[in-house]
Amino acid sequence: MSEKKIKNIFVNGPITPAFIADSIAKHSSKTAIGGHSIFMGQVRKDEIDGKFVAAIEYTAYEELSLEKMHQIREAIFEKYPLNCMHIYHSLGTVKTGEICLFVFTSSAHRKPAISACSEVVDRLKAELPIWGKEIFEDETHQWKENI
Amino acid sequence: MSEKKIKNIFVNGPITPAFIADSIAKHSSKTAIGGHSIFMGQVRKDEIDGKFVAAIEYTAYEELSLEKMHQIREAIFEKYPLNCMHIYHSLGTVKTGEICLFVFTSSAHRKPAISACSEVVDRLKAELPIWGKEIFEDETHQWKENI
Amino acid sequence: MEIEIISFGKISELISNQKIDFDGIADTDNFKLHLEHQFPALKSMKYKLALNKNIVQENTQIINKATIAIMPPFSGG
Amino acid sequence: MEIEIISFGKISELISNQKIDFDGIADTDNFKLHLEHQFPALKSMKYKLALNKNIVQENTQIINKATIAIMPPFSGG
Repeated sequence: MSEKKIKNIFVNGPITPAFIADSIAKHSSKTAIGGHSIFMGQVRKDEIDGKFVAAIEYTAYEELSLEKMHQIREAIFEKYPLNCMHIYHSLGTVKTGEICLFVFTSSAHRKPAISACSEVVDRLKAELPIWGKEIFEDETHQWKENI
Repeated sequence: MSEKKIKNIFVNGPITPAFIADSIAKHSSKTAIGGHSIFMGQVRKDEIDGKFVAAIEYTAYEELSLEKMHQIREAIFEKYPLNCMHIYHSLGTVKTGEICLFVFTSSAHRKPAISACSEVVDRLKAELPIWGKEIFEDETHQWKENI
Repeated sequence: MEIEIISFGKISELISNQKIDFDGIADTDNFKLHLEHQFPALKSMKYKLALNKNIVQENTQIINKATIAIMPPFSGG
Repeated sequence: MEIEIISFGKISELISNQKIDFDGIADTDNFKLHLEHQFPALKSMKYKLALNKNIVQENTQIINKATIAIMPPFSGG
């Protein structure tokens, strides 16, 4: 385990466009950066057996998630020449159309930022113990499964 | 040539985080979207022969750029199942740390949005007649070349 | 031997968080047998264990006061 | 024959936008020869032409009142 401090990635409820704008704006003083790549996950209004998803309620094994995320972060920084990496995931209820995941990578040239962003999203979905419960409009639910 | 109307992509000066936030927020009503991919180009404070870049001044062959962009847009929509694609490029002066390019793609699942975004950025840089003049702090300049 | 069980996602609806006290459970393979015996519905579900915050990849010895998490497939993002 | 010349980027510092009037320039290859004769610095520069907003990929006939853009390598983004 590295000595670096483990960062929190969890936010309660949806990630707002204003939060994302603020995060982008903070990088204007980092003038070595030439390219930013962002991925955002948004809750879809999926139809399942005639019922529509109204929200997803996220829970996580938080400590294990943060440790895993820390390992992924270190591996990605080792692999790509990045200037920055920021990751946020919602806990609790996120309604359809709202944002539940925000991954933001930056580098001097575009390719490392783009590749790193995509790889972080893949690894996060596969490796972080987070669960989404799809709440339907009639308040029944089913547990989401990543394909 | 398709019948679809040719969209403008050019904005005067930098693309602001508030503009980007607004663009993101507009997608909350598009509840078929599950993933958004964004690329942003930011002006680097490069050092060349001891002088620092203070800004890039962009000019374009606008009509040809918009026609090319239209062709790229159609090809990308043909290739990937996208819900949305938005592209903005600055003209005029963009200072170091400010954003000069904003590419935003959305799809039901993440992979098409991510691949399309990356491909649009590559094609835009290679195919659009746009030129960047790097203005140094002492007001001398050199013409940028994409590597 | 005391084991703390925590469960997540779909499995949290089947098995609630609890402390159990039993002997003869030496390792995680053993624990799974015990668990599936007590909760037969688990047999048809996919799940992973984490022992003291380490995801169990192969059979691992369980020591006293362990925390074992029972985790269905992840669905974050 | 009247041709409108527009230039961009680094080349705009060498050749200003202008209308020229001359005969004997039947196609884009011919135009390039004429241009590089008039502006020898062009010979060592990379550039593309666009004839009436179409990027010239191969030698193309020039008709009267054409607009020809002289474009150095692109550097947008």
